[in-house]
Amino acid sequence: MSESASMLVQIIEGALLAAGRALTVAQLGELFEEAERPSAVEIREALAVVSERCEDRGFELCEVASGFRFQVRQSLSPWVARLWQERPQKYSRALLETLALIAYRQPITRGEIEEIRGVAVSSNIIKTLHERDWIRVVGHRDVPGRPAMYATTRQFLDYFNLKNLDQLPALAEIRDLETLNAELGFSEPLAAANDGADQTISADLPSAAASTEDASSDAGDSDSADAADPRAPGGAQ
Amino acid sequence: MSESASMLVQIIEGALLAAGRALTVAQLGELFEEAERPSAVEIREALAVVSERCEDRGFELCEVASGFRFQVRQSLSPWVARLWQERPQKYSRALLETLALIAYRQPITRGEIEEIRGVAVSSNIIKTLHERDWIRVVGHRDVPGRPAMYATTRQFLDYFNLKNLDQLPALAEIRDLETLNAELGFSEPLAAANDGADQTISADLPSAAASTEDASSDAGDSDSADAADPRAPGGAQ
Amino acid sequence: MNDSTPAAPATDSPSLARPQQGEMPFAVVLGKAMTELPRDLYIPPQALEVFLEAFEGPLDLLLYLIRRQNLDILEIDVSEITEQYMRYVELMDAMQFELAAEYLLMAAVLAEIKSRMLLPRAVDVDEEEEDPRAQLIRRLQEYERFKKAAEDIEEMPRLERDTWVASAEPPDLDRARPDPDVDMRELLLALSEVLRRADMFESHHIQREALSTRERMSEVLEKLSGRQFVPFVSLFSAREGRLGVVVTFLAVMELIKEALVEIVQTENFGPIHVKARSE
Repeated sequence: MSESASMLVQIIEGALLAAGRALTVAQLGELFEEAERPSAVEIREALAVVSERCEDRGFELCEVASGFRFQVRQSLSPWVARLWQERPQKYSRALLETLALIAYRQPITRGEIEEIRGVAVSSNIIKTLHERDWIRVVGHRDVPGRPAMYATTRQFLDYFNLKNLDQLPALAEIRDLETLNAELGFSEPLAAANDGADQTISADLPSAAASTEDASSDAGDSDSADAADPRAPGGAQ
Repeated sequence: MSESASMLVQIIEGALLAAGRALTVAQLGELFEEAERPSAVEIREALAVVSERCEDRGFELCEVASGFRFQVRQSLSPWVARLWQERPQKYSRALLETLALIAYRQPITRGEIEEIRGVAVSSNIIKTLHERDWIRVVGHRDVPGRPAMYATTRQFLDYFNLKNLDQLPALAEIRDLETLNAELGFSEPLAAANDGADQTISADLPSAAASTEDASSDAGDSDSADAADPRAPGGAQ
Repeated sequence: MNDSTPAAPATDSPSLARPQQGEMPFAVVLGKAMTELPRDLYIPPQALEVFLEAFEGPLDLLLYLIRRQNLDILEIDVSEITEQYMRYVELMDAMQFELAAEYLLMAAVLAEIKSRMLLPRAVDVDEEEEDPRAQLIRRLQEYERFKKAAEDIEEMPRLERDTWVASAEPPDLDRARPDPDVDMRELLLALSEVLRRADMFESHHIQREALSTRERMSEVLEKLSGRQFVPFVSLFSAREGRLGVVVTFLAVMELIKEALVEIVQTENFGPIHVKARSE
């Protein structure tokens, strides 16, 4: 490593620790006078070195939505957590389900959340999510009452150690209803239900569509008595 | 280094970085269940290892009154300081008026500026303009108190992208600016100019002179009562 | 309204307003911690509220009932589930009618499905209408996905619990504040403002020429500063041409007029020297 490259590595290490928050490659570049500013490629190379040097240490370099930051290794949390008297905050199931719906189905209105959960969403939950800066209003749906549409924020991604929404765990699969209908030997086709399923699928995140497709072929494979092509309805994707 | 010693080193590193403040040997010991608690000697040995491992890194382990903490190396201060660089503030109206008078009426004493402005000129303003290297003392008027006479500097001209004072917009143009000001609907001319500059003109200086000309001709076009050719004073470009 | 129900206005007690939205799924009932869902259908009346809080609503309760029978959602026996569900809802009803609105709605859905299943199927009737059973299944499936997603989110490593952002003491910083930007227009407006205030706007004219003279005045003064006498000719530069010479000359005249410089000639046609008055 050249001397200047080694210096760059040190500056990045120092800045990330002094900042105590994530910094983007661009923000790291701005630490330098314009004339001396390393390229984004050089900064990324230096970040790779920084990351390597964390091996076997109590901390590691992580990339989250807001950029790069040093984090204490998760394996150390049993000890490190003792630094704080208070237990970390527990979140209710209601809050987490609401958060999950906003994360996976954004932009989504409170009414839509209530429809899926089957119960009213308390204002306290929305307030807490706002206060934590995990959700924000991204617009209003053009229906009576113009309800606010919610989406998650970068702070949400940062807090949960994510670079982007794609990194959320994949949603559980929904088996294709048409296939199952045939499996269960119902005479009546469940056409309406299938329409509904299509709608919800298209609203999913990009990765969800793929898993739904997988699901339909799995279901088809598992039942050889199924004469009709089980993939046909799924092919509408 | 034994496995448990290596783990101890990692826990100490993680805890110091998570805390972001100094921790004493005793506090570090409290991270452990009583049964597993390392001795103070062991913790000090581990701290020595932590310290060694900081060699050639952007940070170092320091012992201060309240214990041990990681500190970003002082040598990195020029870069790290940019993380906290404050946004430039706006100059006060008093300063701008003083500067304008020095520019247009140089050489001029503080007393003369005060006479025109009708209020005292604070020493801070003179100091700020000196520090900015925009004004200089070119002599002293031979009157009681021998007050300093101020003039603008080359740096002043450079900043405003002027070759010489001739290129300062003529006072006649001010009338057009006033018109512009009124058109923009600003009630308080100067405060408005401060805000307006950011929005209406991209505030980058090389183009400032040109924009002023544009502004004046726009004002002229839109106001036919303005008989004089508004471009005439701008011809000095 | 059922007058016999304990008064629990929604505004007074948030925990009762939407019990299924409670922040804590389980609580202490009559000094006894509820750590598990009831195993059978009997729910002590005092525990109902807590029991309700354990569920996130009618869909959650249905899922629980289905799971308890070890059934796949797609295989639910609507009849049996409805029976069970209704018994829960009856309990709620006896306790606090208004708490159970969403549950009652679900009960109605279940009852409708059950009644439909009992009727002979007319193949070509109601083609347009969705099979309520399929709709229920879809809702249950959809809800279950997000129930699972919520569990996944709970498991995700997060700050302040599983990991912490590392920080260290910054070095001593020399925090130089950057200089403010000034637009030429601001300067002009400042000047116009101050002149107008001084009531000089109309009467005072500063000529373009005067400016270059004034600039030269500053320069001459600077040349003279700190020195006794400077040869008059040294103030001029041939490089500047005739115009430059004229401007310098005017500047010196102006300086003399303003009594800023002194001009000295010791003999006729001898060298002229200039001196700042105040030095």
